[in-house]
Order: sequence, then C-alpha cells, then structure tokens
Amino acid sequence: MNAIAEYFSDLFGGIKTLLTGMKVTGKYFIRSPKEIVTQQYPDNRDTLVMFDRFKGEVIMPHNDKNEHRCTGCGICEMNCPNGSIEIISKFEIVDEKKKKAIDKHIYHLGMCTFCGLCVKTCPSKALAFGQNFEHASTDRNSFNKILNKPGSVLTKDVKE
Amino acid sequence: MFIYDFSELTSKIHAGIAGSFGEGLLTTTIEMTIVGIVFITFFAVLGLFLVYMERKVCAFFQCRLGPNRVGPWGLLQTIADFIKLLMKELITIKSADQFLFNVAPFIVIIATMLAMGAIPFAKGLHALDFDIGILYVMATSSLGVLGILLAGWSSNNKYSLIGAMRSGAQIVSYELSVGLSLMTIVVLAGTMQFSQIIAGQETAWFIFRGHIPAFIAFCIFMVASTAETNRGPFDLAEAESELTAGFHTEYSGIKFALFFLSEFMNMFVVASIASTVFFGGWMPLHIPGLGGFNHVMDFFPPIVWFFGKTFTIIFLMMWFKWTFPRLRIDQLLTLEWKFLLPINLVNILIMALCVLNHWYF
Amino acid sequence: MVDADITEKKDTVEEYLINMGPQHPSTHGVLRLVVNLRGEIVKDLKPHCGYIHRGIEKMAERNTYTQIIHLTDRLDYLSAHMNNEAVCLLVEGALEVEVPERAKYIRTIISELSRLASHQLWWCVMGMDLGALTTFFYGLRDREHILDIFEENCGGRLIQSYNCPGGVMYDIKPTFQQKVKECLAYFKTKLPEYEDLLSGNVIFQQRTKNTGLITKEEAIAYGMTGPSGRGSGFSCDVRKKNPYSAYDKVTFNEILRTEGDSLARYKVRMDEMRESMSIIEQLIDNIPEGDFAAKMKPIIKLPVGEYYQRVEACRGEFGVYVESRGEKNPYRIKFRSPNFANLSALDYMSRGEKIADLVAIMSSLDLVIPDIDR
Amino acid sequence: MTNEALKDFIVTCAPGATFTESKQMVVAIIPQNDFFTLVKKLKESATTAFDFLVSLTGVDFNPSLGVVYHLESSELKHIVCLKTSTDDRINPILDSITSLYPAAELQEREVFDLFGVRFNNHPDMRRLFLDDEWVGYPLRKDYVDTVNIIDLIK
Repeated sequence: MNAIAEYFSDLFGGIKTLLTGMKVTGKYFIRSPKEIVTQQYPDNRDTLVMFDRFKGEVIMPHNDKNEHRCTGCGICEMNCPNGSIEIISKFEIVDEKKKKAIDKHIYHLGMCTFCGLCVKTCPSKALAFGQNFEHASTDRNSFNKILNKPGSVLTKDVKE
Repeated sequence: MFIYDFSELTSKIHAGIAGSFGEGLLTTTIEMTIVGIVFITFFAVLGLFLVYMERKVCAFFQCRLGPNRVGPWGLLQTIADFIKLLMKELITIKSADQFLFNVAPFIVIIATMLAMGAIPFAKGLHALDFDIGILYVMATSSLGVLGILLAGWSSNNKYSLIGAMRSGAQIVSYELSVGLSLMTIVVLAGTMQFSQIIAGQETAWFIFRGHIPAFIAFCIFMVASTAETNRGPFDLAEAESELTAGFHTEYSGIKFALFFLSEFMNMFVVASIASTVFFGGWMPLHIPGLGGFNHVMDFFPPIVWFFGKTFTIIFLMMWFKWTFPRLRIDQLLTLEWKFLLPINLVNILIMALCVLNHWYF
Repeated sequence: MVDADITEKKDTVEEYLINMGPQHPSTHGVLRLVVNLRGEIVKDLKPHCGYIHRGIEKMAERNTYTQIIHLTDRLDYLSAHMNNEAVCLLVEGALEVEVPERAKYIRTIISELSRLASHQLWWCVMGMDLGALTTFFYGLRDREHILDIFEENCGGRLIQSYNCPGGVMYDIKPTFQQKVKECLAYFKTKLPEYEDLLSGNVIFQQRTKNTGLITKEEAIAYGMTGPSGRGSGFSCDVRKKNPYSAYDKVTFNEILRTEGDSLARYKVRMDEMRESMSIIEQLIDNIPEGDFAAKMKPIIKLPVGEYYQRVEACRGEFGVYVESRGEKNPYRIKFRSPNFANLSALDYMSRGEKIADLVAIMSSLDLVIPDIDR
Repeated sequence: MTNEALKDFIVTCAPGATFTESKQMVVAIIPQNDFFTLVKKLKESATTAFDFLVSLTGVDFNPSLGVVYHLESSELKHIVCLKTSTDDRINPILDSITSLYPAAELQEREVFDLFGVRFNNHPDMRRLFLDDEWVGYPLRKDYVDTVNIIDLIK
C-alpha cells in the first residue's frame, strides 16, 4: 500500500513541479512585450550611450586649437604589456632650444588588451579611453592608428 | 446546423473532370495529382509558418523578440532560410552508405505526408476517410522512425548512431501509449473513422463527454505524442548538448531541411489528431441544452475551429519544449513503462466501464 | 613508462570511442574528451587539453607585476576580478603595503558581484546543457544588470582589469551603491524563478541526483575546491580559511553539502548566490571614505623569495605562486587554477554514468577551459 | 601543528632537508631520494595529515630543475611548501606522487610538458598542452623561442 501511495505522490508531485516551471515561462509569454530585453542594436545607435569609463579604444584628446598633452616621454610605451604603443619622436626647435616632441604616437588597436595601464600611468594625462566600440574592419592596417592629429602641437600648460 | 460540406465542392470538381475525361483511370490519376499538389503546397506553407511560429513563441518565452528583420515582423525570415537551405551544398560523406543516406530524409517526409492525408480539415475536406482512420494514422506516422534509424546508421557517425538508437527505443515504446490513449476514445466513440468520430462530437467534444478518463487519455496522448515527434523534452535523438545534432549531424542543405520540416509537420499531424479526437476537430464548441450558444458558435467556419484547436495544442507542445530539461534515456523508458502504460491500461478499463454503464454525457 | 592512451584503443562491438570536443556544444570551449563508451555507458575518458594554451605563465615571466594583472583576466574570464586580486594581494603582501580600507571594501564587493554573475551564467548554461534552453536567456538577462555596474565602474564588462597593486584603478562612481542595491533587489525577485524553473523540476532532479558521485576523501585527493568540492563536504572556502580583503568583516556561511552528486553541487552554487548577496548587503552601506589605492612605486620589485597567495575564485581556490629573484619580473609564476584540478576528477566521477550524465557532471563542475589551458 | 614541530617532523623523515625563510609557510628543500617517502609520511601520519595537494609547480632553478609542492591538511588547516629538484638537465627524473594524490596526474603531465621532468611511476606520462611533435620545453630558462610566439615585445 505504501508503495502505491509513493507511486502516486511521485507522479502528482512530479506533475506539480512541471506545472510550476510552466507557470514561470507562461508568465513571461503573457507579459512578453513588457519583458523583452533585446536591444535593437544597429537601430538604437542614436540613443546608445556608453559609460564614460568604457574602454573602447585609446585616444589622445585634442583641444580646439589642435593641441594635445603628449610630451613623448614614452612611459605608456614602456608600460604597455603587449607592445601596442609605438612613439616616434622628433626634435623641434622652440625658442632656439632643441626640444623633444612626438612625431607619431602609433597605437595598434589590434594588439591592445585594454588593460588601461597607458592611460593610468601617463604623467601628463595625454591619453584617454574613447567610447567608440565599432572597430570591425576588413583592412588590418586600419587598426594601426596615429593618435596625434596632423599638425598638432603640445599645449603650453604641460610641464616638461 | 448549416456547416458547409466540402464534399459538395469536391464532387462538383469530380463531376467536371469526369465530364471531360470520363470515369476511369485517367480521371483518378488527374484527381490524385491535384490532391498531391495541393498537399505538397499546403505542406510547404504550413511548415514555413510553423517554423516561424516556433521562433516567435520561443522568443516570447525567453524575453526576446524573435525574427524581426526580414519582412514585416520577420514573416519572411523562414522563407529566406528555406532559400538558403536550398542553395547550400549537399555534403556527401565518403564512407557513408550513399543510398540509405540519401533515401532516409525522404522516408521521414513521406511518412509524415501519408499521415496528413487522413486528417479532416473541415466537413468533407480530407483526402482519405478510411473506416480505420486512426489505425492508419498511427501506422504511417510511426514509419518515420525507419528514416531516422537509417539516417543514423548510414551516416557512419557514432553520434548519429547513438541518436538513432535512442530514437528507435523511444518511438517503439511511446507508440504503445499513443495507440492506447487513442483507443480510449475509440471505445467511447465506437468507431475508428475520423468523420464518424467528429460526427459523434456534435453534442459535445469527447473530452467533455468522456470526462475523467478522456482527460487522462488526453494528457497521456500529449506526453506520448510529444515523445513520438522527437520534440523536447523528449528530443533525445537530437540532444544537441550531448550528441551535437543526433541522427542528422551529417546532413546539410535540403536533406537537413526535410528532417527539420518533418519534425514540425509531425507536430502538426499529432496536434491535429489530438484536436480531432479529443476536441471535435472542425466541430464548433457545442454545449448540450444551449441552442442559442451553439447557433452562434456555428457561425465560425469549421476550418477556423480546426486550425484554432490545432495551433493551441501546438502552442502547448512548444510550451513544454521551452520549459523543461531533456530526459535521460532510462528515465524516458521508465516514464513510459512505469507510468504512462499502466495508467493507460487502467484508464481504458475505466472508459470501458463508463461506456457500459452510460456514465458519459 | 606505460602509455595508457585510450585513443590507441580500437573500436570493438562492445566498446567504442567518441571524441567530445574540441568543438562540442557541451564542453563550453575547446576541451577535448576522448570518451570510451559501452552503449551509452561511459567506461572511462581522457581529457586532451591545450587547444587554447597561450603560455600565459611564460608571458608573465617577461612582464612586470602590474602588467601580469591583465593576463590573469584571461585565465578564468568569469572570475577575472578575483584573479587580478590574487596577484595584487601577493604583491602587496610581499612588499608589506597596507591597502586602504576603501579599496578592500570595493574589491570585496566587486568580487562578490563577479561571483554572482558567474553563478548566474553557470546556472543558465547548466539548464541549457540539460536541454532547457529558456534558462539560458533568463540567466543572461539577469547577469546583464551586474555587467552594467562593472562597465560603469571598471570600464570592462567581462574582463575588468580593475585591480592594481595597492588598490583599485579608479574610485567607484557615486551611483555605485544605489545601482548595486537596485540590482540585488531585482535579482532577489528572480532567484525564486530559478528555483521554480529548474531546481524543483522533477526531470532536473532525476537527471542530477546520484550522478557524478564523489566522496569527501576523493574530492580532497583530486584537489576539488570551490562549490564542486563543497558539494562533497570539503570545507575549502579560502574566504573563511584565510580571510583576505574585507572578508573578515562580514559574516557568512560556508555552504557545505555531503551528498557529493551533481545536484549537491548545483544546490551549493544556488545557496552561494544568496550568501554573496548577503555579503554585498553587509558591505555596501559601510564603504569607508579615503583613498582607493595606496601609493606604490612605479617599478615594483619583489624581495627574493617565494610567495603563495590564494583567493576564492568562482570555481574554487585560485592560487598564485611566485618565485622572485628580486627583479621587476617574476622568475617563475604559476597560477593554480581550480578548473584544472576539477577536471582531473571528471574521469573518476563519470565512470559508469550515461553519456547524458557526463554532460550534466561537466556542467555541475562548471569548467572554464582557458583556465585549464592557461 | 606549529611550524617548528613540522620542521622537526620533516627532518626526522628526511635528514637531508633544509629550510628557507618564508613568512607565509614552512618551505623545505628535500633531496630527491627522500621525497616520496617523506610525502607519504606527511600524508599518512595523523599529526600532519597533509591530504590536499594545493598546487604542483615546475620551476627551472637554473641549473637544477625542480618541482614545488604546496600541501595542505583539510582537517588541521596547516600548509607546507616542499621543493625538490634534480641536477640532470638532459634526462631529469623525479618521483611521481600520483599514487598518493590523484590530483597530481594532470599537473605532473603539465610539468613534463613545459619543463621536461619525467616522473617515475606516473600512469600516463605524455605531453598535456603542446603537441607531441613540439621540440623543447618552453618554460625552461634556456628555451629558445625560435618562432617568436611569446617574446612579442622586442
């Protein structure tokens, strides 16, 4: 008799747990328009705002006078764990003194692991993270970026 | 009752053809060709729609949107997929048994199509109306397992073979339950002919007339038929997390599409049988004693009733699939032999008692 | 030396081999298991690793200690923060740097959020492996809320690189506490659904009960740690054993179960989610003011000697062993990864089980392959 | 068990053992020949009961090749670090502890793979991560990275 009771309690208990599960999914089905969490990605580009700390790519902010803050000291290059930063410096003559300045600040996006060490260690806060994340490209050369804009110079307020 | 009888239309068509070609083999051939073309078209359209429905339903269960890019609300997505599958390369396996490998998907799809022939869509709208209709449907729908077994065997892939063997064990077992649960209603109806079964539900559907045993039979039929169509939670033959894709791992292109389509069409066949046998098929909802209500119900065309019921049951099966985890093979067999079959046998006995003592409505 | 490679066996009528992986839906990555089957029964199996071996230990030997941190993200990517923390704690311990309290609190909260997110992902994948695909989307949906917090505060969603020797990279945002509380309140309404959908389900219970059994002694011998070890009753929680960061300031239970089957491991993780939430709740309102990082020298050189630092990652004890020769790079660095030890028990646990159970066992161990291959 | 008692225990089992300074735990350098018997005693003795192999690390001490073991007791919660090494760089062989700790099986294979240290009585001494055709043992200090896979920066 006990075995029969167990048989039926197994059966009905099992059915009950199945119905509880169906209740959960059924609830979502009925409330589906409200519960849908899918983001319509390419359509919501205009409204999609990334957080300001989001590590999309390394950029070098320039002000409106086309000036950046990079002195070309090479600390970012040294700190980068995988060699994604290359600095090519040149010597400029400013006020009749020879002065080191950057010629090209090359950033290899394809090698970057977004560890943030370059941005963190930069003594003059010349580097920052950009929020752009749409990097896909068919040309691998497009990942080698030159961060300083053509013709840009060092701002005056950065101490050497 | 003024439900339109489609046999008027079909007999007119028959008279027209016979008028031109005379009664005989030629007329029969032409008629069969027409029926065949109608069925294949219906098959394809319905298959595409069911795939779309499954995608949308499961998306809503899962807080997603589902296909929504191709066409309005993604309606053309399945058509695009179908075209893609048609254009894909048919991969041939070097060490596969070529003949069986190629013939397997057709066996599966033909079995499904044969079963479809007996389904009454509306009054007089069916290709075959055997007096052993239920037996015929059961016989043909279980032929599909042959195709699955052959597909698994001929692929020369161990995953496929495991899937096929699982499927074999599964369908052989669950065929019993499907049959017995339908027999329960046959006991009540006193006939195996679909048109007669539907006619018997004019006063009320069998699930109401047969009350408790009919309801139990319906539950068992739902479980067993879900298992027979190889759908989750009984999709052990595919079991994508264990066997990658089970018996159709090695298939690609249109041959894969046939397997895919047959799964959905099997689901439709099973659901339409359930709606015919338990919910009166195209018969509108009639409640004895409420003449006015019944009259209003009759205004809805029978074809709407049929598809409404069928798709409700299909929705239920999708609900199962997208809620439950998959069973293990031994649990699957335990469920059949320890639970479904004994309950079914007792149930058929109860139904017989009910019929003998007129304990039904 | 006997080569007992089962791949050299030939298929017979009774026994045959199948390759699960490196591309297989349930190995969650590029793990390859050569499974010897008899019908559906697993006779034995051999893991073949190395498909995602990147030589992180070798790379780390050439990097400075600050540069190593971002490599540890790539081990067990779901407990990236804990891995970072292990390296940082080791460096701080070796140099005897006092980390500000605020940094400790932030680290602990982010760790527990990572654990929560990792267990959510594990839950949804476990459901998916057992054939309930819907769980996958529910788990990912809830995880998104935590990842948004990470993204806002750390800049990364999965691999944050938020730790640095001495503390954390940046201070938390002012909205951090508010967002975390909202996230926990949200998840508390969803956790009962997890239980309804999967834990209570009779099919799930049948699938996991008494499969993949391993006793406490065996679990210890195989070095199983984390929820997998605790499912067998092995009390191995580093947070209790050697409290680090702010774990000595909170009260929480170490979830232990004695059954040692897949269901026990499942339940341990489910309860750990509750414990994690309780830990976060105890800390979130008490984050002290102050610096978020101690001042460190720009070039860190560890004194000569060997150091071992262990933390409790999402899947078990994550350890870092460093042999230092006083240079700015480690002479030898080794990551003790929990998944590697858990994997070694898989053969023992799955013998005699069905192939469907093997999938369930792997799921309940929650293997992350990059952590195995390193 | 205190660190001093543990040191005494180790010295009685392995007379050749020496110790180095560490704030964290007892670090003992054990001669290769005494190693297996010592670990067996450490595991089986009730006062030590080191039943949990935390970590097994291969190290190229240059010139000797060695392995560092971290053992912990699940009951008594104490931890010890054992080191053993061999001077033979051509054909280094150490004793396997797989029979005591099954966890060591894969880890010893890893050490063999990356350092080339073979282990006696190991059931399945094959490479683990790298393919069988790989030449050399990458984590050794004298390994020349010919394809320049790891040495990305300069």
